[in-house]
Amino acid sequence: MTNQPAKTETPAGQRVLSDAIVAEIKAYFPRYPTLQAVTLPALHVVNAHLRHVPLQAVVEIAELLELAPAQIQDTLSFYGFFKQDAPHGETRAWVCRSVSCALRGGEEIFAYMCQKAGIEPGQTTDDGKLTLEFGECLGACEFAPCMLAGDTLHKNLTEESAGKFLQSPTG
Amino acid sequence: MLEPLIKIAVLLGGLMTAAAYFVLLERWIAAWVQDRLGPNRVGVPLTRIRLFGLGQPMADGGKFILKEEFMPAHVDKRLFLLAPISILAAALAVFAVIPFGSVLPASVYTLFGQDAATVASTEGPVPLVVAPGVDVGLLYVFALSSIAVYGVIVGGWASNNKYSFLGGLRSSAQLISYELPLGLAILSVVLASGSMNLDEIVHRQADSGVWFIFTQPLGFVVFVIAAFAEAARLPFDLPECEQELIGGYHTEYTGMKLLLFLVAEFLHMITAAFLIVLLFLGGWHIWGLAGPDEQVTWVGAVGRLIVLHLKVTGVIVFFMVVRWSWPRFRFDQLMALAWKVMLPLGMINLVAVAIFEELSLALQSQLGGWTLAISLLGSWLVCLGAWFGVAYATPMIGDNRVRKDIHTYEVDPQI
Amino acid sequence: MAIVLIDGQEIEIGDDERLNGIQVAARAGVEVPHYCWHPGLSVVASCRMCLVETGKRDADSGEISMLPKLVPGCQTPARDGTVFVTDSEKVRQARAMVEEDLLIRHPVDCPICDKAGECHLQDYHFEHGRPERRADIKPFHSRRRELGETVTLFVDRCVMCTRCVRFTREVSGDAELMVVHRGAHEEIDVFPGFPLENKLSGNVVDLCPVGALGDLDFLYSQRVWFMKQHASVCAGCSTGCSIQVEENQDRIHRLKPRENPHVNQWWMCDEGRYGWKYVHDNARCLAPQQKTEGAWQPLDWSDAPAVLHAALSGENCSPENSPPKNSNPKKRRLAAVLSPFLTVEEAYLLATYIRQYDENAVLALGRIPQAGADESFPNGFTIRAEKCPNRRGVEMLLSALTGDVLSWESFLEQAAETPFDAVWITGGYPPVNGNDGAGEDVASEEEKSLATELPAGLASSTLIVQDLFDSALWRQADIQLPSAAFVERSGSFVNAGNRLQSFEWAIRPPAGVMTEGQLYWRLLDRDGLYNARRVLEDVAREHIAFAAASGEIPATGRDLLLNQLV
Amino acid sequence: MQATDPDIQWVEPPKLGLGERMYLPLFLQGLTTTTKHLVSAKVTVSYPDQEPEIDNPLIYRGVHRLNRDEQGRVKCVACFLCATACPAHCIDILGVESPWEDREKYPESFTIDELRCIFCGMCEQACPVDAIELTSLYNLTGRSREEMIFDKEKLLSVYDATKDKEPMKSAQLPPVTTPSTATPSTATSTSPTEGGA
Repeated sequence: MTNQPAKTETPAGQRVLSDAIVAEIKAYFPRYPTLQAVTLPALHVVNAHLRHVPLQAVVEIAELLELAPAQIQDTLSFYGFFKQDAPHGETRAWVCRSVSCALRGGEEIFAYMCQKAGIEPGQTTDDGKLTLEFGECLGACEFAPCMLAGDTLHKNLTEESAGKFLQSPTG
Repeated sequence: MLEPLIKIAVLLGGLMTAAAYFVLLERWIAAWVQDRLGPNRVGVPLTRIRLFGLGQPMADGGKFILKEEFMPAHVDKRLFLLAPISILAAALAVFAVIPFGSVLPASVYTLFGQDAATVASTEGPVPLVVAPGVDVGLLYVFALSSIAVYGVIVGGWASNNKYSFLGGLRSSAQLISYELPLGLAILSVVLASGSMNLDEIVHRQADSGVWFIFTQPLGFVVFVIAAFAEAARLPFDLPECEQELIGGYHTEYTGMKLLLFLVAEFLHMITAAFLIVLLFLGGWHIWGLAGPDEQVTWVGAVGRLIVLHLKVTGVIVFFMVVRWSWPRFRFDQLMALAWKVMLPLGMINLVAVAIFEELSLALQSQLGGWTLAISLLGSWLVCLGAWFGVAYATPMIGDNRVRKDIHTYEVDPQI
Repeated sequence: MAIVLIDGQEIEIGDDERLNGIQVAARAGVEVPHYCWHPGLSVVASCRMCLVETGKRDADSGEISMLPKLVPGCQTPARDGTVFVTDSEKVRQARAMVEEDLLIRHPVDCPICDKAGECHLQDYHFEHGRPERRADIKPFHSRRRELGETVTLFVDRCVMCTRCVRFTREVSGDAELMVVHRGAHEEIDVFPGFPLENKLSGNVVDLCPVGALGDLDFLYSQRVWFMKQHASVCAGCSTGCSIQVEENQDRIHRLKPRENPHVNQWWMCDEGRYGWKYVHDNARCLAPQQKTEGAWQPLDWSDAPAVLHAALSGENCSPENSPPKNSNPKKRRLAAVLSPFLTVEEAYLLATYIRQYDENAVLALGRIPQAGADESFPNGFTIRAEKCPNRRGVEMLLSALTGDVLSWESFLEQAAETPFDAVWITGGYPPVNGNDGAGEDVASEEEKSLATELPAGLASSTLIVQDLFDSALWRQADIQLPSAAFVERSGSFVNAGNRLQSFEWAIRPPAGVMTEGQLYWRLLDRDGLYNARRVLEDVAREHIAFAAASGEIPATGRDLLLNQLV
Repeated sequence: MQATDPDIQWVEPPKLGLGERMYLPLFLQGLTTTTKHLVSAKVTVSYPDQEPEIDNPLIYRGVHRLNRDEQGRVKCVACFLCATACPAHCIDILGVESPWEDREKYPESFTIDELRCIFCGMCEQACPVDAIELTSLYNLTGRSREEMIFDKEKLLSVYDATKDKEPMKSAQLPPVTTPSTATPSTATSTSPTEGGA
């Protein structure tokens, strides 16, 4: 019924943010009026490097930004983009399920891809190459059904093109 | 010498037993009126015989005797003891002049008729009254029943308790007020019968065969109501009224002393019932049982005894039923009734009786048998007329708010 | 003067006042319901309960133009000519809709909710909600998780007003609380490994308008409607927070802060909030005792005046004869130690009593318990290191009576030089090993040593000790008098900011204990029962330092330096 | 209080008609009523000889019982509403956190002073989970005051003794749901008045 949180000291050896990441975050400091404003860029930096933002990373970002971890987590948890439990695959693909894509078989394509990759929606393949997720409107309704993989937009998906993508998933 | 002692013993024993059983009767009637069964479980002690609860008075008496004789610390001890004694003594002493039967034949042989020996003997029949031949019997009754109020006032005073004292004060005011209509009603009976001897009064009714209730209906009504008030029975039980005064003057009493008060109250009721029967309901008389005392047979004497006591019991039952029929008066209503209704009615009755007595003497020779009929008719007309008139004319003020137009003294709001 | 119209009623506000719609409406006697707005926190306008119609009255033409949409009253500043309408059909509908929306996801487990009876959701629903229910809601049990040592969260009862989150960020400054998964699934939570444990954490429970946050100390111990509220002053430190003691049948159940803009605003610290437990400690001294020939004899309170008279004057008098006043033929040297836990009134009465016997009696200030350093929070709330409520009051009284303040240490030195014949030592200190609610031992080294050994210099005197708990002093005393805790007394404390606050007793002392005020009152043969108000009037009349304390003391206290050149 | 106090509401006394002033009609009316009852059938039940008949045990207000839920635990959730409603202040509850998963609070002790109780049944009406009920047991006796203070075990045993004869008055109470199933059901199937418990 109750889960009493225990205050844990962060062991210095288990820090997850490398000096490079920290430096990259610090590079944003001059660009914003307050440190708090760096929250989102920092999260993006961490996510880009670690492919997720673990709780420990949140604590460390908070230290950097002179905030409480809860304040970072507050912002972070609003965005479904940031995963916290495990890193997403090398390629992260969002299949659109909004109206246009859904009407043109987006959900069927997505189901097909999941079945083909052998994962559930939202999961990562065993080899860590690909994460498949639902996405809301990608703003490319004229190419429905479409999918965003990394920064690449895959248009007019068919089972065939999807299968091709699954063989070499790249962003 | 022996005769009065025997009579006193019989009277005392009978009265005490009667009071005890009237308590049972009262409880029964109270229960029945409320659709309950009433006391029905106490019978023969240590057995399962219940006898409809006839053992209840014994149990009640035992309880009263065994109760702690508690005397509160704040009472005036001598007066506190004196009050119940005086009230019971006064209540019992009244019965010295009240005939509790007619007479008993002088000889044990006069079972069905006279025999020569009895007629010849000098001893007359035995009158069933402790003090026979008291010519001021009614006056005596009056005097002693007035003493009863001392018991109440002294009891209330000695209790040193505001409720008790209020009860005592109410009692004195009430008894004094209602003695006036009571006296007026009795006066008219005395006027009609020409005697204050209770035995004479009964004889007067028995001889003529016309009870005073028929010739003086207004007097009867006034007397009965005043008698209720004098006996402090509901709806006139303001000296006690449990709901307001928690028992009034006997609030502080327990055990035997309380018992004395309660017995005295029942004796008052019995006295009142006797007076009603003797003065207005013909006493022992019922048609067929009349005749001079000297000619009374044993059958006649016992019959008269039974008739008298049936009448008395009937009146007492009436007393008890009335208790549940009417709510208690408010004190101002009680006083209004005494002074504004009862007193005028009593006066009208007295005057009317005097006129009828005078007229019937005067007209007896001319009208003969019609005199009685005219007298009866007239008295009933007077009764109804007076009643209507007084009811119509009496100012009834139910509004007791402070009247602005009358100067009132400033009252401390803290009180 | 700016004039604001509330439901057609004209309200004047000062030119430099910054008030919002809710505050202005409150001045007009109109209550605008609200969840998320709190005068001590920033405005977020998220609950939408305070929606009102607003508009502007043209200064010249007097024409009123209204905004078409409803606006949150908490976020709308009142300026000259601003018009608020809080009782229109539109506003009522909006409130009913908000209430309905909140209740759709509410567990409605009021029977087991500690907030029931003081819950805004209940009150507002009763007042502004729909009379009938349109959704098919069945009561369910709220999920629950602990946020820290002191506070638990009933997740589903929350209405997401975020008052608690803002409190930890703006007032206590530790920002432990957050809203996770903002949006349809938002919840209050702490970051894993960073529980809510600041020294003001209990305040979030008071802030919570519904039953979402529960005080673990108070949880399920009493239903709120059984408790009686008494205004009082916290004795935990020299800040002297205005508090409200909630008790039922002489048993305290919780303390809550009372709004006082001059002292504690709306808050109080956990140390004070949970620091009342010693009041109901079984180890409290409960019976007066007297040492005769080395053995303790129980002392009856009715004999106390005679016994104390004998102890102070050195001459015996039978208890039947009332002790003659001002009789001290042997010219004994007396001293009284006035504890900083005494109220001003009690200290004054005791000083007066001692000086009846020896007009030169030495008056000293009792030991000042210290713990750590003053601790300030971002909004100015301070927890003081001085763990006593009335040091300033006793000091001011002492300097008024004797010209200077003799500290406990100096007093002990003086006693060591020339021992006193009789010393009256008052205490009232919480137990030495008491904790501040967070489990930390706050007893200083000096306190610990006092608990075990008697200071030199006092051993040869007749000792009259009045205290709450057993100590070395208490054990060495010749006369032991039990003392009353702060919630059992009436009187006034002067806090570190020279603000005098008066309070009345909240609970009765345990059987056998007579409060200080009552005892001194009786010793001085005053008529009737102890009346702190009358004593304070005397003090204010006699001593210029307390002049400001005459008359009625407002609930928020009175600044004693008011109108004084310092 | 003075007669001029504005808080006094003066009531006009009823105007008495001639009949009322004459006393006689009303006197006869009262006498008729009493006489009628004097002879009418009696309602007394001679208790030890004769057992009273309880028409409807469901509305009879006798000894209390504490109901058990399906798992045999006390049904009470220690909400104190019965104690709040009780005009005689005879219910004393000590509520603590429950040891069970599906329940937040339960009574550690629950005592009713049956001597103080006036058997008004308000506790039964106040109870939100129908845990406290009044049974049709009328012959409540004891030899000491202590014996008449019923604790939780005794109240539960009253339930055990009476549950067969008197089923729980709300056996159809919907089971308490957990948050996962507590989302409003799709249809507004129940009317607003019977929604919830």
